[in-house]
Amino acid sequence: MKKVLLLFVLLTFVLSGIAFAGPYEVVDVKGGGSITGVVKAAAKVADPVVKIETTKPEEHQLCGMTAPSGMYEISAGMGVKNVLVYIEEVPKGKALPKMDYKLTNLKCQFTPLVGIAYSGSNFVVTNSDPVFHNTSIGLMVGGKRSTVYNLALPGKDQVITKPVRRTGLNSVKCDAHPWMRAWIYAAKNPYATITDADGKYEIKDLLPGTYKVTFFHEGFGDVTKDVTVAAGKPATLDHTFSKK
Amino acid sequence: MSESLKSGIEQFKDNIFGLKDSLTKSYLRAGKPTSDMSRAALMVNNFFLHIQGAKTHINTLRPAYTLGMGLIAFYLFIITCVSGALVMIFYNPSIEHAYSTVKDINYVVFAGRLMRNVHKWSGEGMIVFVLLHMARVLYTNSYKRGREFNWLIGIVLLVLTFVLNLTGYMLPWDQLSYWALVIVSNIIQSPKELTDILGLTKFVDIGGIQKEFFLAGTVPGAATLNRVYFLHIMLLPIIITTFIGVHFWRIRKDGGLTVPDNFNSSCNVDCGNLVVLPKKTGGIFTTNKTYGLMTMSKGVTPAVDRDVENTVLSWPNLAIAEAAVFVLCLAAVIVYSIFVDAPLKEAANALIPENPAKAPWYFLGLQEMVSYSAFMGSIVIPMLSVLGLALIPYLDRDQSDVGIWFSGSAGKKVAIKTLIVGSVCLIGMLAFVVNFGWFRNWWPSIAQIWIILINPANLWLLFVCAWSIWIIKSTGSTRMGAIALFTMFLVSYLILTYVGTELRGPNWEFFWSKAQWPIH
Amino acid sequence: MQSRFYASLLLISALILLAFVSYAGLRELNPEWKTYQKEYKRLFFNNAVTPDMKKKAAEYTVGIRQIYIKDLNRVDRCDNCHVGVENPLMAKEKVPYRQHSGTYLKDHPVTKFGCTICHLGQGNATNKKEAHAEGHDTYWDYPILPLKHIQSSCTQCHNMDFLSKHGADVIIEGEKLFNEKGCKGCHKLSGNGGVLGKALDGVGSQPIHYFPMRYVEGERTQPSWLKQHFEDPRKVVPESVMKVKLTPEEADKLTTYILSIRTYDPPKIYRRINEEPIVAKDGHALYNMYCVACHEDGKLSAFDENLKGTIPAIENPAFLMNADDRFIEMVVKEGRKGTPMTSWQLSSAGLTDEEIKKIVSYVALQRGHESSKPVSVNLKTGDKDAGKEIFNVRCALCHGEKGQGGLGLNLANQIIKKADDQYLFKTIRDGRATTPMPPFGSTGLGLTDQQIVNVISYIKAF
Amino acid sequence: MIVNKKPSLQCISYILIMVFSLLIFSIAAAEEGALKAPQDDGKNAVSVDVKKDVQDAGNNEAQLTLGKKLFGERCVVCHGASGNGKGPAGVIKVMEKSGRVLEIHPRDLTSGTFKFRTVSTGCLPLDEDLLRTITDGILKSFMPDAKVLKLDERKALVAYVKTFSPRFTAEEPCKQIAAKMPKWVGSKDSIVKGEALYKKMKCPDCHGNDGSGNGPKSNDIVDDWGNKILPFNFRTGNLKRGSTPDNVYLTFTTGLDGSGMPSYEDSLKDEERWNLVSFTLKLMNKAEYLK
Repeated sequence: MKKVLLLFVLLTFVLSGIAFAGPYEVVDVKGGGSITGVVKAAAKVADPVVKIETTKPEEHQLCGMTAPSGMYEISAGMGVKNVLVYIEEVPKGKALPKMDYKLTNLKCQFTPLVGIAYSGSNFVVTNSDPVFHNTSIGLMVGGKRSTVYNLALPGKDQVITKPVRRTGLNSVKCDAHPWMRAWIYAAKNPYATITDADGKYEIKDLLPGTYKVTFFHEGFGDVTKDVTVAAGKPATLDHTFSKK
Repeated sequence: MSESLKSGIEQFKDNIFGLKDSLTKSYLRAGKPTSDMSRAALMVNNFFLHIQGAKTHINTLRPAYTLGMGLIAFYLFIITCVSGALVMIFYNPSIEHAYSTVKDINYVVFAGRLMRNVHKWSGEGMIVFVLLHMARVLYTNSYKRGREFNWLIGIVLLVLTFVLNLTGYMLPWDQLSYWALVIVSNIIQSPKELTDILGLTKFVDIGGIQKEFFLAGTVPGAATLNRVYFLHIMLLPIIITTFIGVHFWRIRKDGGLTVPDNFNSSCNVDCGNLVVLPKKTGGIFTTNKTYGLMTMSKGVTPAVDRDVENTVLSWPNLAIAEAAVFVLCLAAVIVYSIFVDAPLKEAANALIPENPAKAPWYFLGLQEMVSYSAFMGSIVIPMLSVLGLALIPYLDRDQSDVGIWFSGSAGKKVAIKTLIVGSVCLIGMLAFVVNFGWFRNWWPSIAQIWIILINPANLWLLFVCAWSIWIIKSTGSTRMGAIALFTMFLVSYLILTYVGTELRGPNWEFFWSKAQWPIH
Repeated sequence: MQSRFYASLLLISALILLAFVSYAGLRELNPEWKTYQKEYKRLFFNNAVTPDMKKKAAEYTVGIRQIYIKDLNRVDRCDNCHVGVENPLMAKEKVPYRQHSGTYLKDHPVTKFGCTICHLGQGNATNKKEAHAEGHDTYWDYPILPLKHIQSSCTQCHNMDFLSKHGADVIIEGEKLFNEKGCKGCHKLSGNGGVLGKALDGVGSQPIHYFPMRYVEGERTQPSWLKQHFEDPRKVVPESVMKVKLTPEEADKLTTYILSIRTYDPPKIYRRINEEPIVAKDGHALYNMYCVACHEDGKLSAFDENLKGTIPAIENPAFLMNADDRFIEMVVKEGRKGTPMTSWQLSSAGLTDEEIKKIVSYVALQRGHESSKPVSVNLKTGDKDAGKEIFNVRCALCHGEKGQGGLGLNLANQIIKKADDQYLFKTIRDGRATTPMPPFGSTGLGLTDQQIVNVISYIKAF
Repeated sequence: MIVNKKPSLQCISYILIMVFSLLIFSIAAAEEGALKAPQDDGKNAVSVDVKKDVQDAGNNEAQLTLGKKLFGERCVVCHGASGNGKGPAGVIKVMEKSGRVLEIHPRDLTSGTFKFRTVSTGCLPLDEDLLRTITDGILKSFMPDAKVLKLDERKALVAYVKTFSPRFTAEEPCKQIAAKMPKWVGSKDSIVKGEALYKKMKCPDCHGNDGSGNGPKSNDIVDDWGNKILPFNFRTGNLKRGSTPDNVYLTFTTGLDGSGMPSYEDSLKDEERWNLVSFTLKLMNKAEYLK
C-alpha cells in the first residue's frame, strides 16, 4: 500500500518536474545580466521541400504543389535561424510581457513557424485561407504530444482567441494538412527567444545565477546547457548543432 | 302495254332507286317514325327495343334520377364482349404461349394494345358502375313494389361481374395473374382454417377440395389456365347474359323504373330540354288523357292517372338518350385506353413471389380482412355481406317514398351520419390494428379459434349490424336501417379496398406510400 | 325536333370518339420502327455503289418482320429497328443501322440464333424502350445485356477452354478472379462451397426480381446489381456480411463471369461444349478458392465488423507452433459452430478429405522448425469454480461470459472440447503473439499454472 | 338495478369513437415518450451526488489500493501496468465493413489527454467524465463496460487512473459544458440548416459528403501519438460515446482531444452546433430523434 502511495508521489514529482515545476515570482530586475550567443550548424543541411499532398485541387491551386519547409535556414556563417532558446526554470525575474501570440494559417503553412507565447497572454489563431484548417496545439511532454487546444477554423478570416494555459514546448499541427507544422514555446517566464538569421540570440535582464538554457530546433533536436550569469555582464553561450 | 313496259327494266330501275325506302320499310315494320303511332310501333316492333315500353316516364329520362348507371354498366358489358372477342382471336390459352400471345397482341397486332386496354378497362369499369347502379337503386328506394326479386338478380349480377373480372385477370399468365391466382386459391382454401381447428381436415377437407376444383390441381398450372379460360369466355358470359336479360325483362314487367308517388311534372319549366313533348294536333282529346265522357262536357275533368300525362314517346326520347350514353361511354373507355395501358408484368414465375402478392384491386378489401382471419375474411364475411345485401328488400318492406333519393331529408341525414361514423370508426380500428396488432401479436401462442371468432373484421361486422339496428330503433323506420346498412357496406368496401391497394406493402405491412417499401 | 340535352350530348360524345379513334389509328399506322426502316432504305440506297445494289435497295420494303427460331422457342423482332445488321454497306453507319461488329454473325447466323440468345432483352417488343427492357416499368425479366458483359452469353454453348483460345479474355479473367478471391468460401457452386452466402447455380439467368434492387443506383438490372454489390455489398444489401475487395475493372470482369452462370441450356445442336479435363488443384489454389475471402493471407488477426467476430490469423507462427496438423484438420473438417467457419467436409461444403489435407498442409507451410516444449497438464486437478471466477474477470471481456466470443474467439465450441489440453494451456500461458491475446502465465499477467488449468477445465465445460 | 334505462347504442358508439381517438392520441404520445427516454438514461449513470462524492473522495489510500487491484485485473491487459496504453494485448485491429483496417490503440493514460469530456478542448476530463467512460465502456472500441463493478469500485478506478497523469494534480478543473437540447433539434428546418453548415464547416473534408468517413483527408490523419486514425463513419450510426443528440453536441463543442476532431466551440454558435447535430442525426439515421 505504501508502495503505491510512494509510487504515486514519486510519479507526480518526477513528471511535474518536467512540465509543471514551481511557480514564477515576479520581481523588479535592475542591472541584471544577460546571455548572448550564436547557434551554429556543423555542416550545411539542405532545406527539405514540403510536398503538398492533397486530393483537393483547390488546395493545390492555393498552396501549390510543393513549398520550402524553412526548416534549415543556415546563414553563410553557419548561423541557424529559428532556434528556440529558453530557460525553463527561472524562479524570479522580470514581469511577463502582455503579448498575444498571433498564429496564422496562410497558404497551408503556419506563420510564424517558430515563436514564443507567454503565459497569461493569448493565442490568436487566424485562418487566412479559404480552406478548412484545424489548429491543434499540443504540448510535448516526455516526447509525447498532449493536446492543449484543437480548434476548428473552417472559414476564411476566422479568428479564435484562447489563453495560454499550459507551458512548455508545443507542436502545432493541422489534421487536415499533415505537412503543416509550427513550434511554439509557451513560456511561463520572459526568458525565451529565437535566433535571428545569423543564429544570434540574446536573453536579457536575468538575475545573477546559474541557469539551464535549452536550445531547440525542429530538425537538429534539443540540447540543454548550463550557464552562469553575473550581474550586469553578458554571459556567452554558443552551441553548434550537428546533424545526427 | 305501257304497264308491261314499265314492269321490265324500268321497274327494276325504280326498285334500285327505291331500295332505301323499301329496306327501311322492311326493317321498320311500321314504316318511318313520322307519327306518334309509328314511333310507338317502332319501339314495339323492334326486337332490341321491345323490351322497353312505347312510352317512357319523364322521370326515367331525368339524368339526375338514374344517373345512367345501370345502362353504363350494360354498355360496358357490351364493349367488353366485343373487345374481348377481338382479343380472343389472338390469344392462346396455354401456359407456354399465353404470355407471349398477350405480348404479341400488344406489339404486333394492329390496334391490339388498344383493344386489350379497352377490354381491361371496360371490364373493370363494370364493377364500378354495377356498384354505383346498386347504390342508386338503393338510395332512390327502387327495390320495392314488385322489384324485390330483381334486386336479387342484381346481386347475382354483381357477383358474376366480380368473378368474370377475376377470371380475366388470370389469363395473361404474368406475375400479377399468377400470384393473384395463388392468393385467390388460398382464399378459396380457407375453410381449412376452421376444419383444422375442429380436426375435420383429415376426414373432409372442404377448403382443399374447393381449391383443387378451382385450380384443377394443387398448384396453378396448365389445367388451371384452361379452366379459367373456359369460365371466362364461355360459362360466365352465357350466365351473365341470361341474367341481364332476365334483369331487363323484370324491369319491364315490374312497371319500369320507379317514379315518386307524387311526381309532379314540371317539365315545361325544368326538363324542357330533356324530352320532346308530344304535339297534340287535332282529335277530340286534350293532351291530358282522361277517361270517360267527362271530356265532352265543359269544365275541368279529373285526371285519372296523372302519370300518364308524364309519359312521352320512347322514340325518340329514350332512344336518343340511350344512344348518347352509349357513345359517351365508348368514347370515355377509348380515351382512357389510349392513355393508360393495361398492366402486364413479367412472365409468371413460381420461384419469385411477388411481395406483396395481391389479389386484383376489387378484392383487396377482402384480402385486408383475410389478413386477420382467412376463413372469416374470405368466406363468412363476404357471404354474410352478400346475404345481408340480398335481404334488404325483404327486411325493409316499408312501401312509402319510392323513387325519392334517400327517401327525403331524413334518409340523407342517416346516410351522412353513417358515412361519418363509419369512416371514423373503421379508420380508427384499422389504425389500432396497424399500430398495436391483434391477438397473435399479443399472445403468440393463442389458439387460432379465438382469432377466427374475435378479429377486427368480425367486430366491424357486428358494429355495422348494431349500427343499422340502432338506426332502425332510433328512427323507427326499416328504410333508414337499409340506408345505414348499405352506406356502411359502401364505406367499408371503399376504405378497405383503399387500404389494401395503397397502404399495404410487402408482407402486408403498413406503409404510407409505395416509396417507403423496403425492397424493389 | 329532338331533346336538346341528349342530342347535344350525343353529338359531343360522337365527336370526341371520332377524334380519338382517328388519333389512335394514326398512332398505330406510324410505329417507331417504321422511321428506322425508312431511314435505312435511304442510307442503303445512298451507300449502294453498283446498280445491282441500288436495285436491291430500291426493292427493300418497309414492313414488320421477325426472326422465329423454333428450336430456341424465340421470336426476335430486333431487326425491325436494327435493320442493317447483316448488310456490309452499313458498316460505318450509326446504331441502329450499323452492321453487326466482328465476324460473329458468320458463325452465328441470325436466322439460326436470333439476337436475344446473346444480347438478352425482349425480342417480342417492337419499340426501343420495351425491347431493351431497361427501366423497371418495362416489366421484362432480362434487360438487354451491356456489351461489356456480352461474353457472359458465350458459356451457354462454349466451354472455357474454347473461349480462352478465341479471345474471350473478360470472362476468363472473371473466372480467375472468382477462383482466387475465395468466392466459394461462402457461396456454393455445383455442389461445393461454403454456406454463408447464397448458392450461385443459375444466378446469371435469374430474373431481375431475384435481386433486391432497392438500393441499386442507375439502371436496375442484374449487371448493375452485381457490380455495385461487388463494389460495396452493404450498399446494395445492408445486412450483407460479404467481404470483397475489387477494383472497378475487376468488379466488371467478375460480373461478366457471374452472369455466365446460367441454368438455361440451349438445345444440343447449338452447344459446343466438350468435357473439360478436371485439373486437380494444389493447396494454394484451394486456399485461394475457399479460405482467402475471410482469412486473407492468414497473417492479420482483426475483429471483423461484418462477421462480428475476430477472424483468426491461421498463418500466425505463434498459432502454428502450438497447433498440430491434426487439430487444424479437425477444425477445417468440422468447422466451428457458432462462428462463420463452416464445416468443409464432403457432406456439407463438399470438399474431399484429400482436398482438406492439401489445404492443411498449405497452411502448415508457415510453421517454424522449433516447436514448443511439451508441458504436462493434468486436467483432473482443475477446479471449475475457481476457473469460472478467473474467467469472468480476465477472459469474459473478450471471449464473452458464456464463451460466445467477441474480440476473442468463440470458446463454447466442440472444437475446444476436443482440443489438446497442452494446446490450450500454452495458448493461455504464452498468449498469441501479434494478436490481442496476452500471455496470462507467470511471465505475463501472472496467473499460476494451476489457475490456468482451472480456467481450462471451466472452458471445456461450456 | 337499471332495467328500464338501457344505455342507448348512440351513447356506446360515441364512446367507441372517443376510445379510438384516445388510442390514436396515445400512439402519438408513446412516440413522444420514446424520444425522451434515452436522454434520461444518459444522465442517471452519474448523478449530481456521485459527482460530488467522487471529488470528495480525494486520494484516499484504501481507494487507491482498490483501484490498483481492479486496474491490474481488468485494465492492465490493454492499458499496461504503467498506464501508457501498451498492455500485453497490444493494438487491436478491426476490419471495418468497408474493408479498411482500423487500429485501435488503447488510451495512453499518462498524458492526461482524453476524448470524451464535458469540458472545453485542452481541459482535463472531470471525474464524472472518466466515471461515465468506465461505467459505459466505449462502443466499437472493445473498451468494455464495467457495470458489473460497484459504484465504489468504479470510483476507485477513476481515482487510480488519475494518478497516471500529473496534470490531474497540477491543473484546475474546467467549467462543465451542459448540453441543453433545444426542442427544434431534429426538425426538417434544422436539418437543412445543419446540412449547409456541414458543408460550410468543411466536415466533408474528413467525413465525406455522405458522412461515411471517406473524405479526401480521411487517410492523412494521425493522433497525438502518431497513430493513424480514421474519421467517424456516420453511416454506421454508432458514435463511440453513444449516439444521443447530447453526445453529438458535446463532441462538436469539446472536440476529441488527441484525435483530429477539433472543437467547434469558438467557430460555431451554440444554435449552429445544434443544427449540425440535427443533420448528423439524420446521417446516422436516428429516426427516433428526427421529427
